[in-house]
Amino acid sequence: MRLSDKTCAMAEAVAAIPDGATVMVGGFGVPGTPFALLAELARQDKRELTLIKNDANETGTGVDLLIASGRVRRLITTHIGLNANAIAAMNEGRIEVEFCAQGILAERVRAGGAGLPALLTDIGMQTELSAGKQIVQVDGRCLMVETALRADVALIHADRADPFGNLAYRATARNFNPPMAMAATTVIAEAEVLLPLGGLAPDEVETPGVFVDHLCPMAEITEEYGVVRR
Amino acid sequence: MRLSDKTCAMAEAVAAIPDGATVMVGGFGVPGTPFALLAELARQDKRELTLIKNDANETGTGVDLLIASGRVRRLITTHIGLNANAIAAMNEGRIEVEFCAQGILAERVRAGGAGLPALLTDIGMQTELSAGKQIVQVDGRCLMVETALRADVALIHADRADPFGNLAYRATARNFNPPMAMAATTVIAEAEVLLPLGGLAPDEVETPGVFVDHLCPMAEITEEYGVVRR
Amino acid sequence: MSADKIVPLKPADPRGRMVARAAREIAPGMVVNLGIGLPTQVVDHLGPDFPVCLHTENGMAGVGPTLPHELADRNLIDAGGAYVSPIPGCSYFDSATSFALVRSGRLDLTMLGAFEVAENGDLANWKIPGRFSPGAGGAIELAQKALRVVVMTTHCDRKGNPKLKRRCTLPLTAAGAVMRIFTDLAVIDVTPAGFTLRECAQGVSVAEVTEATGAPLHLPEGDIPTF
Amino acid sequence: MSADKIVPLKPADPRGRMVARAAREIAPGMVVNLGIGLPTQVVDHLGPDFPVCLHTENGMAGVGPTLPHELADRNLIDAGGAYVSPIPGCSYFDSATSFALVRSGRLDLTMLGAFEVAENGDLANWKIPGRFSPGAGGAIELAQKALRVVVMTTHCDRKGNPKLKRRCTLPLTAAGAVMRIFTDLAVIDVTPAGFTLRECAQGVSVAEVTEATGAPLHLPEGDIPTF
Repeated sequence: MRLSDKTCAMAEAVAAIPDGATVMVGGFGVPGTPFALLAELARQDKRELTLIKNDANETGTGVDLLIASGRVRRLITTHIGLNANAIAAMNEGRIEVEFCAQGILAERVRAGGAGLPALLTDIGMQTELSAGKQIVQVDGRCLMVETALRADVALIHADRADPFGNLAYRATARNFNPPMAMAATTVIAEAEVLLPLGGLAPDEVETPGVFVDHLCPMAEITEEYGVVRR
Repeated sequence: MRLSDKTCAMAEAVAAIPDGATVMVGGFGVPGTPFALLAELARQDKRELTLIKNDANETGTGVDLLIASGRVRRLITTHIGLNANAIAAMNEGRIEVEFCAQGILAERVRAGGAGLPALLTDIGMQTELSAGKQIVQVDGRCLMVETALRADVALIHADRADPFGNLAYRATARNFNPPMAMAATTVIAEAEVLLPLGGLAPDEVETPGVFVDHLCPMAEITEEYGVVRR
Repeated sequence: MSADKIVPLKPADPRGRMVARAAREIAPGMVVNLGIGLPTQVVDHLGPDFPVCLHTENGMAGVGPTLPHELADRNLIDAGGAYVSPIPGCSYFDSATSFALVRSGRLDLTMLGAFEVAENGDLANWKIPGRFSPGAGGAIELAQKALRVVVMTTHCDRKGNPKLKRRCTLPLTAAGAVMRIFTDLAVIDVTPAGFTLRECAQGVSVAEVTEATGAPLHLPEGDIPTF
Repeated sequence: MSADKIVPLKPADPRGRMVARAAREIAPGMVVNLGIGLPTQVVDHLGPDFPVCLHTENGMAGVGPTLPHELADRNLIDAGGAYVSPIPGCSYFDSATSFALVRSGRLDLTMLGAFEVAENGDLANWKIPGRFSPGAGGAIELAQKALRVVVMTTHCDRKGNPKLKRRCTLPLTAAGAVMRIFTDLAVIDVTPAGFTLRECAQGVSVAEVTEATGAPLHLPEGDIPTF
């Protein structure tokens, strides 16, 4: 028995994403954002996308490449304060934005990846985020139903990977990557370093390759991945 | 700023557990079972316990030390087939046993550790495990409510740890340890190796020390932790 | 069994043939969970170059052959308690992640044992009231959520009673879950019409299979191949 | 600010004093989340030997002082986007685990900014309809689930209007969450009776605090200490 090789060129992996797809994107600010995969998505001119991402990056980078060029129909997110562009697009009705509490976005994605249809929570109960949410009573307590999120595609940024798609992450570049890497029909991961099979110790794997469909080694770490000098 | 030291002798950590406590215990078979903490729990003669554990170990070891001596009132578990003692105690009504589907036990514990009151699932829907479970309709689909599990105390076995309580695990000795290490009011972890603060790389930590209350270095790896020759 | 044991690909005994035939159910690249007992023996029919990822629900993907005690790692077992070996690229994870994989559709195939299988695909394999009730472990999720669920079992129990029935009488593991059954006598599919015979074991006649099956057995047109 | 910058413990300016006073809210051994903006500056008042674990919701426990760009690790930021340093024993984790910690009662204290705080503890700090609506990020869970929630804010907004009110007029972050408020003028507790004055800033009179507060301010018996 041996484990299969899922390495794949970025252009090829991204080519299979149809217009209209729902796409989860890892990252919280710069760390963990798969800038290379996002650039390829923009280059291939995919349209009518629904994005699920913690934030909207900063103007001119990351998912803003897709938002600014009108390729995004809908965004499920927690905070877009660093992207004036995205806020304007939302205010002018050019994109539809659904806000989630940050930990509940993580849990909805995790539930999707764990094959659980929904979870119950009291988070946001007395805020406007509860508007329209189904309420159920459990043991006399009112709880909100938060449905699981799954996507057609997840775009993941990993630090190290092997050809089977086992992934490991660096520092705060984890954020939404591990839960999203479980929650899509097709999971595409870019990795800074590709190790041979067995090069990642089995105790060190954070996302088992079983969840990953395409592993795209990165040709270079471009400037967008670097320290932002504000 | 520095992180506090939570190292503690086993006898002292276990002494604070009251009779009647609900105790989560890591492990799936031998790997990951905190045999040393369990022996201390038996030695201190704690009684009327509710245990939450994947299995009941084998006759004469692990939680069977507590079951055979009549210290366990109730057991929430998935499979006790390797412990004839526990099966007899159940059949004779000496302990109350609640069976869960294995992954649902893991998710109920994880929900407890994640501060989520309950989750919705279709697992076990047409089996006798669904008896008495609350059903809710979400988007036209009938789902079962599985409530979160939390315990007064969790007993965890880790491979490596530091004084702040950061934990890392080995191979299939993970199993229920990581979710249980988040889901109790007091989390007590035994560790085979105690490293100095900073000795566990921050990328290598699997259970952040924030979740852990007492870290008990193990004096020796006794025979029960070894390979079982059946 | 040791990692380097050589197993004949066409075993002479009926059980060995059943296991060898079931092994051919595994397509290259699949993620597969082999249930405790007979299904685990399928490992011996998967060559060193065959691309497959074996999953064990206690928290490992990329399970290799079992090891004798003297070579065992005390922290590395499968869900049946056997000491297993790692293959390059394997990974370990906790029980929550292990079943996340099962429930979210990443497990292509599971092979399970059975007490009873009904013609509608119902499976009973975890409880015999009053006699055997150790708990279901991970069987419910495996049976309910693997993309393909096949059963491997002797055709009849020790008393000669058929395990393939119109309806299960024992508590269910999962309803309508089973798609194919490998026995010492035959390969049988669960179809909308009920049990449908696909293959007979060497030296076993269609009549014998029909006789040993506790529900109507549909015969497709044409010859029934032998395994 | 760099890791080795020396900050006076009794700053002369009112904001500096507010930050220094708020820092004393942190008891040894606490797990603390400092909100973006002013609360983050509390770090400068925690000595190298003070036992505390700072949490940042993007996935780190054991956050150290911020670093200048030339020393920064591109993969290591706090939730506000500042480049931070690791302290020995720190750990990194994903967003699901990060908020698991918050919701399950492992976060002892959070210090948040505010647009408005009501006398019943309601907090509004994420949205000004029609003007500012970037989303709440992690604020809702921090405010709803930290074991102790304190606010650090200027007493009045830029136009001189009180931020402490009878009722919030902006969309809530969490209801009844705030327990204590640190401002440039005073330390005020939210009690069953409403706002209760605990301390005044140096050179600020009780009358000035009462005047600047948009709801009744209860005065405990005895002297009001100064910070």
